Amino acid sequence: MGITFTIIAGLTIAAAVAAMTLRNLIHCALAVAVTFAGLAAAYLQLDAQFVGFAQILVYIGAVSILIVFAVLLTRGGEPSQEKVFSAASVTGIGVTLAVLGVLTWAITKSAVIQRDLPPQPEATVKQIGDALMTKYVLPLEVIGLLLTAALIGAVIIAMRDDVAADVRRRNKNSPGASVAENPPPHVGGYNN
Amino acid sequence: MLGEGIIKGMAETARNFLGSYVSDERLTTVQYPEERSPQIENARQFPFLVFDGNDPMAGLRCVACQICEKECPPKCIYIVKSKDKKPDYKGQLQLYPATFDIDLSVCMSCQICVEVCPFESIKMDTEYELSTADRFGGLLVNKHRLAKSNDHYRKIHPKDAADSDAALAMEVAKTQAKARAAAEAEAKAAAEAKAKTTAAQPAPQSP
Amino acid sequence: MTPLAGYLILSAFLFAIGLAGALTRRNAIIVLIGIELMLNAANLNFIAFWRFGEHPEALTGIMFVIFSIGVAAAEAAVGLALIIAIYRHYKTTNLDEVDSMKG
Amino acid sequence: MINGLDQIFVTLKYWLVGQLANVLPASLLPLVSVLLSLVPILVVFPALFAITTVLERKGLGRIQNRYGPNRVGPFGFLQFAADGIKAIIKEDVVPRAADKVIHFLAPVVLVVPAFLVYSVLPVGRNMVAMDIDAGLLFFFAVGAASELAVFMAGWSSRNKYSLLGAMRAVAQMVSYEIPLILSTVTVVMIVGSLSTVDIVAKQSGYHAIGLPNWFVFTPWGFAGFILFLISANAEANRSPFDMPEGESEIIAGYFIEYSGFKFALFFLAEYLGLFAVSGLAITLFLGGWHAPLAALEFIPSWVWFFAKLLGLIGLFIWTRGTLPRLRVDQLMNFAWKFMLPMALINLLAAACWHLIGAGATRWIVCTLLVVGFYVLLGRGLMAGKKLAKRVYRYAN
Repeated sequence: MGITFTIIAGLTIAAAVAAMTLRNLIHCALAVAVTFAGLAAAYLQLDAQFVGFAQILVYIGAVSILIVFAVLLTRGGEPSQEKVFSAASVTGIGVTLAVLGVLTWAITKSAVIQRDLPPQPEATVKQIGDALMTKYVLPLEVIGLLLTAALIGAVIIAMRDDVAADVRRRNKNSPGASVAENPPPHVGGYNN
Repeated sequence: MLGEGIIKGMAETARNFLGSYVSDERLTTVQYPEERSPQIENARQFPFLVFDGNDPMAGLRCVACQICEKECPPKCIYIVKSKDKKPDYKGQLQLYPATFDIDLSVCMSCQICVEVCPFESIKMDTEYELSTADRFGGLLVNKHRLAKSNDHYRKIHPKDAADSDAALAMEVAKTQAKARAAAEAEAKAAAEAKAKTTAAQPAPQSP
Repeated sequence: MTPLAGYLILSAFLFAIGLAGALTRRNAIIVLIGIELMLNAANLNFIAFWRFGEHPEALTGIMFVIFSIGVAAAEAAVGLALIIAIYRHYKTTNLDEVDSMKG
Repeated sequence: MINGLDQIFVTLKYWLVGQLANVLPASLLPLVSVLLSLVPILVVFPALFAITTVLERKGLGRIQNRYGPNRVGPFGFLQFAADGIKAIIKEDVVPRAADKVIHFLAPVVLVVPAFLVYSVLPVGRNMVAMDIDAGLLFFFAVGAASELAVFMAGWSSRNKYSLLGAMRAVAQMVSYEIPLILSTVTVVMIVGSLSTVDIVAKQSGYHAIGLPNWFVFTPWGFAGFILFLISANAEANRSPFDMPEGESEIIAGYFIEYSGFKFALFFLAEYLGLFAVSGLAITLFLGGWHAPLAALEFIPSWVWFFAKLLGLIGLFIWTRGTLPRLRVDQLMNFAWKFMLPMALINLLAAACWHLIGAGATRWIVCTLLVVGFYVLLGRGLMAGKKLAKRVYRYAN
């Protein structure tokens, strides 16, 4: 086990622990971004370039930003004085330790870990693209559908109630007209 | 069509860009320390104190009435009255400011001190190169630095200075006329008193 | 210890940390972060087994992780939208206080 | 001789590595090789930043009929040195309420990705620091990290303006990343590779009429180039998309509470980002380091790259001098109602181009698709708007 892996693993676990224990939610979000970066580095170490970069692009570029926005929208940015851990924390810790114990036991007892590192496999972007378009084309389409549904669903769930009612009323009155096309009139008669 | 305005704007700026190299008349700025653009007629920066004659301290018009100190909105003027008196331009004995400080870092150039001064003694200067390395002391100006001659005022604001001179001259003339009238009245009274003593009869009240 | 065990142990620890956070923290956003961590731990397992497996040319591990990242992104978007909706309704993101279904 | 000049830096590097091989142990040689590839990046692009600041100020000055900086050095070209010295010797102020660690980390996290992205840009023949299979993905993945840095800077300052600026910047960068990547995907579709070197190699050669084989000279390539430039302008937070900084409303946005050298780092990162996206635009659409005419190929390839880079920088400066700042709602409307549909249609056009095969048909089909949709979209967006001079109802 190389020194690079040790550093990456240490950083990742430390950041994960920080993300789960810090009081300030923004600090948690930034720490979890470090965890994601550490995981991307681990993927790169495992010669999975495409997945590593996709991990950075999606998790650091999008999910972390989303979390940060959610924290700010729910006013979690200010440090609160109330308790960090919930009432059931003792049970939670117990369950966690049990899971960790079982996992560690399974890993150390397994015969798979005796395997040595095979030669570097070929996983070029071209191969991945070909596989996505042939063998895995159905899952790809399903993922596309899922993402579209999630996009629309997230917009509708997060839409304010009054805006939603507004849209409904407008649609009843004039079909096809939406909020964005009819902004409220400005005082200054200023057209953009 | 969408984007048409952008093309037009880009052409306009390109014309400016190239034109500024071709004709110097397009360039609107001046190269400051070497060239200066002339100041406008009513330019004003910070106040100064006007004095008459050659001696700044003796000719100071200010009589330490403290009206400007009270009226100053940011309270940047500080005046201490003198213990003794000195004659002013009319020859009357008046107080004078023992201390007259203006903090230019506080002053906002509103000109209210000039408006309220009944003695035409504080005016606005056009001097603007006042930057100094001393952050606190350098901009606290005392009466020695504030005092500037009436000639200076005539130079920077000729029209206002003429008005102010006329007003002062009128004041002087009024004072002199009054003095003359008083002197005449006194002379008349003296003459009447003499006549009374000689004629021994009551004289009418002098106006 | 072989490298594979190192990656598996790292993954197990991440999973446990995520689980602990999801079970013990009171804030809904942190719970969501914990779930994301668990998903990521599983992804690391996929990549590690793909790299050390017998048929890396099959790309199954990589494909699984790519789809998993897609699902996780959708999950985060919907989850955070739900949290915002809950916040708007209850004025809190504290899960202990969002208990109107409690019998 | 021609080839020697073209490859002079590559030869120099191998010669240096060869010389060092006699001195250093063999295990250090890969490290030395990497360092020799990175040091030029760390020197050349900050130097370009220094030159660009002066050029930008002079250019903007001329656009506004002024001289611009003309005091320090000949024609003011040493102004950057004066600015740099000033930035270094200034006091470094950290707000008392600030989150000290994050406040310190933000400029570092911003500058490191800004430098990292250059490692996949081919600046000349055989001159790329890192030819990786997923080069474009690397570029965008690393670039995405800067959003988090911007947020860190804005949030840790504990200033409402900086937080507002950071939120605006992040929202803007996320929105414009979509058309940016979609306009890149067209090129990826045609080339069939994410490697920047392959993309440049595909654009070698010349048309029959003498035009180079660049992607910008195709209907989808031209539309993609324009879309890419607009999105790049927004990604780099430059005028007219500079609401995150908006001096008149939120003073300086997310770096309001930074001073001295940290402020200079923000400035550097902003310009490095601009050069990087310009370099990517050159790589994707303007033929990378290829000469525009066959007769001009004797000029070294890296000269061509930097000439094109300077040209694009000039274009950005010109736009900055021309267009006023947008409003936030205008910016978002533009991103989602114009850029995104246009990029999607462009993707369709590129697919048609790929499927129809060489000939006049694909030119006609692609041009009609792109231009027709552009006109329709423009009409649709302008339909409800009565464009007129601004009136002040109450003031009059």
